[in-house]
Amino acid sequence: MIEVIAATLMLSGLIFFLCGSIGLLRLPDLYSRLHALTKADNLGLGLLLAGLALYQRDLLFALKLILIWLAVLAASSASAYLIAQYSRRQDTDR
Amino acid sequence: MIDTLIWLVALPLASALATQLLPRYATAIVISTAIATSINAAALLYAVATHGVMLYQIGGWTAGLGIALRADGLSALLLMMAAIVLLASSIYASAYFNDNPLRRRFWPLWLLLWCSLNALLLSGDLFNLYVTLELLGLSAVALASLGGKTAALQAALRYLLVGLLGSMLFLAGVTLIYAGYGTLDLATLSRVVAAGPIAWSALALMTVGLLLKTALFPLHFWLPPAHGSAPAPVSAVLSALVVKATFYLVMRLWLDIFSEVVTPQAASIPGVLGAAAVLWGSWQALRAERLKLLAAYSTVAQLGYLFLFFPLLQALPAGAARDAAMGGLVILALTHGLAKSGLFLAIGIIQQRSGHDTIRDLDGTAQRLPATTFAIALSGIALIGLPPSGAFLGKWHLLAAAFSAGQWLWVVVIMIGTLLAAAYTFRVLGHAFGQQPYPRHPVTIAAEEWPALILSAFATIGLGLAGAPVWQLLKVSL
Amino acid sequence: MNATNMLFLDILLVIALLSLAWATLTATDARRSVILFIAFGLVLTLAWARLLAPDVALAEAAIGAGLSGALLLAAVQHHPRRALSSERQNTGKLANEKQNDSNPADLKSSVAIRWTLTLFCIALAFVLIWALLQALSSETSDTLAQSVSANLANSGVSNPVTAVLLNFRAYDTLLELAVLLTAVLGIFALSEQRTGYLPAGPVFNGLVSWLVPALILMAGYLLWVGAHAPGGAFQAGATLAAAGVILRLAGKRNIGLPVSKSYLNIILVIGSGLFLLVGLTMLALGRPFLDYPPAMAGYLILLIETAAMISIAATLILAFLGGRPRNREDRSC
Amino acid sequence: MLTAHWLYGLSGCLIMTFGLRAVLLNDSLLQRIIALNVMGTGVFMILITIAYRGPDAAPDPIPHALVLTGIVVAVSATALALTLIRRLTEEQDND
Repeated sequence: MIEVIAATLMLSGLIFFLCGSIGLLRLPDLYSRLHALTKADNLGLGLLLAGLALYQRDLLFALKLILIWLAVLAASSASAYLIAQYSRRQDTDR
Repeated sequence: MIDTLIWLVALPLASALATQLLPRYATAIVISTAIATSINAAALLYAVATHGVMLYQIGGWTAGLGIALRADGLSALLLMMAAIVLLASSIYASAYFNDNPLRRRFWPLWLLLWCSLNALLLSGDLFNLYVTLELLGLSAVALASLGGKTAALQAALRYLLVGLLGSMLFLAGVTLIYAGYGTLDLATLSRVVAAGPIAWSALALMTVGLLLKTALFPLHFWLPPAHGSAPAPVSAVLSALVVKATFYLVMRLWLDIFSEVVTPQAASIPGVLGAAAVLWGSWQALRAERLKLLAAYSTVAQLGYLFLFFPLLQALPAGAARDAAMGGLVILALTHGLAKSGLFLAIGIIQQRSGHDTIRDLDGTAQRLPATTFAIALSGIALIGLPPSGAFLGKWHLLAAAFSAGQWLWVVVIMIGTLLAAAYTFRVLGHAFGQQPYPRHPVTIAAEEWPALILSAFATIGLGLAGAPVWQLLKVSL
Repeated sequence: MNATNMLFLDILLVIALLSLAWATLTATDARRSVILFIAFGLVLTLAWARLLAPDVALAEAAIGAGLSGALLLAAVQHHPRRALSSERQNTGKLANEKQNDSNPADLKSSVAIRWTLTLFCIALAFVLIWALLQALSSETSDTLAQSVSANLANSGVSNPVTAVLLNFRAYDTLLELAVLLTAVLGIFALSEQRTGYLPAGPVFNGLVSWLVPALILMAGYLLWVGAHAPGGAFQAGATLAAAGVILRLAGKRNIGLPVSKSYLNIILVIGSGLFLLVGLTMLALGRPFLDYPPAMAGYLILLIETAAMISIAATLILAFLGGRPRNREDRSC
Repeated sequence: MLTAHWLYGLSGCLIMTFGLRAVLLNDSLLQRIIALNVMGTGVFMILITIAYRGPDAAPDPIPHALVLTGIVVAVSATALALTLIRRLTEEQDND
């Protein structure tokens, strides 16, 4: 039963990743690409890690995964903000 | 006494760190290190002559698991030459960089270069050789670019890229060796290596990498600008020692460790390239407009002579004739090292004194700088190979080996190369002795002129008249 | 994971690596090349981990992809136009500097040379593969790896890679620290540091204020754990350097390096200096160079690694700064 | 011989020769330096591959140590080369 839930979580995580990647490739400008990528991937990673944690059923392992997720969240949101800010400054300079 | 080996590496390294920390005392540190390391090298030479091959296992681990330092006659002789050249050049450099702010940048890199040269000549481990090659390459590039303008930086950058490519190819060869034989220790390798795809391709990769760094024709394109635009003491060491160090490795691989693997066809490749280098390098030296470029192209040619020995040594059976030829090769390499460093130091004096090194405008140099001109003449004698220079002995044995191996083609190349060398030397001297009455003291800048003079004199007279021990020492081999 | 899944992963990794390498090398734009190179490094990290080389994977992530990437990105950032210019154009400026030699840059334009070199590379690839397959299929003796594990107990550490790096082949590592020192001294001789970056905004500052302490903590952990698990001075030094790079990007002054020239020199020299000192002390005690007494080996290795970490971090940060620190305080560009 | 040996050994050789080709033929100095790094990575890959002894056996630590050394040497050389390029472009701008 738990394995089915874990598999569902991971699979849905992968779908979010897929959406994010399609967005990166298809969307017209930088801001919408960033939007697609960071939002979808952060959620996707969270689901994937939740699935993995369930699958392993190990508390320490799950804690490590949560730590990884938090680190990625912080890094990706900050870097997305920086990229967007840099791009906006370039645009206004022009 | 056996600690000599490790001190030859550790002392220059320790002094490099000390000069970085205490720049005020740098000159004193360097000169005392230079003297101590020269004494060390002499002690090693003596020890090798009396006790045979020297071995030092670092960390107390047996070679293979750990890294061993080894010295035989060949490496001890080259270490001694390096010590003489570097001692003289250090004294020269202390005057050359007298009040120059570059001095505090120069000394640590200079000692790191010395450390890497000694480490390379002593190393008995293939991967350790790769590390020493990189240390040598980076310190040489940093020194060559010192205080340089666009042309020098460009030359240094190309030198760096070529050097990195060379060491990467070398490392690829080392990787294949480890994959095939499971060892990095040179002595173990020479016992287990066998002809086959692994040995051939590893040797080919390592050799191409090393030849790129040794600047054998047609891989020499980077050498003239790099050696021609570096500060004078750096040029001296680059031409005399740095290319020799990689040449030493080629020799070690082809004539020692892989000697069972090398076929006559393979050995003729370096021979042919060497012949082309002799002709092309000498011709370009004759056409050069600047003294430093002339000296750099002459290095390309002189390295060519060394490679002419390869097919001959391969063809000669082990015995007296081969030993004689081997001695000729080593004495030619030693003579070139001493003579070329003397020549570059002398050119540096001319460049500093007259602000240029254009050969056409050298008139009156003999009157203004008689000792320097004498040094150029002496090193010229050694480069041509006139008696009593060591190069005369070297070429004599080269010719003898060519006759006894029945390979006549090389004789022609040696003759033409010698004539061209005579032509470019006399071209310089002709201009230097041009009439301009301007009598002065024979020696004007003692700290710069004596080293140049002594190195050239050593090459011409010292090695020529007292070269016999070289053969004796070469009998001590790994 | 079963064998089929592993094979699938292997094939995926190899295809990704080969195509990233190819794309890195054939990109027409230098900036694109750099970014692809960083991606290549990250995928490579996975491959190292897959091949049971976690020490190398850590080093690759921190140094190979991380710091090399930062160095390269800084290089394209500061000279976007010139970094792209070819050597041919550069040598064109030297028309007055007459060179007798044929310039290889001129030759490169010729199609024949291009094809000859390409064919040469293809031939080389075949020879390499041939020799490597020969080597891998021959039953090589495993004596070295066996003697490493046999002597591991006497080495002072239980991570075999650290044992090789800091005990069995410590001499290599000493010379490697000398290589790092040479590079930084060469950089000092060439140029002064670049002008700084703009001070960071609140979001970036917020990230920096917890990322930098975390990185310092992680460096300390990596240093300590290297004795018995993947990690060590190089990974730790690179992590510290990454903290420095982040501080630099956030526009912070001095980024934790001392202002005084002599303190800076001490930091640069301490890695190789202490290593050498330990080696020579053994000599003074009548042992071979770098032969630690087994009882002390663990402590000595930790001491050497700590000093090495400091020098490595300082060297890498200074390499990122691009030269010797200015005496004046940074003015932002 | 394992499948992993085949796959990774082969790609190590290929990556090295890709890199070599780019070092020889690329015009941009910066890209040449990247190519040298890629070439080095190919060699490192061969080393790591020969260290691998299968999923359950401990790998040979010596090539791992060699690659660690190689990575550090490569980053040192890259840093020096990049500074040289920067200084060169500055000099040319001054000319």
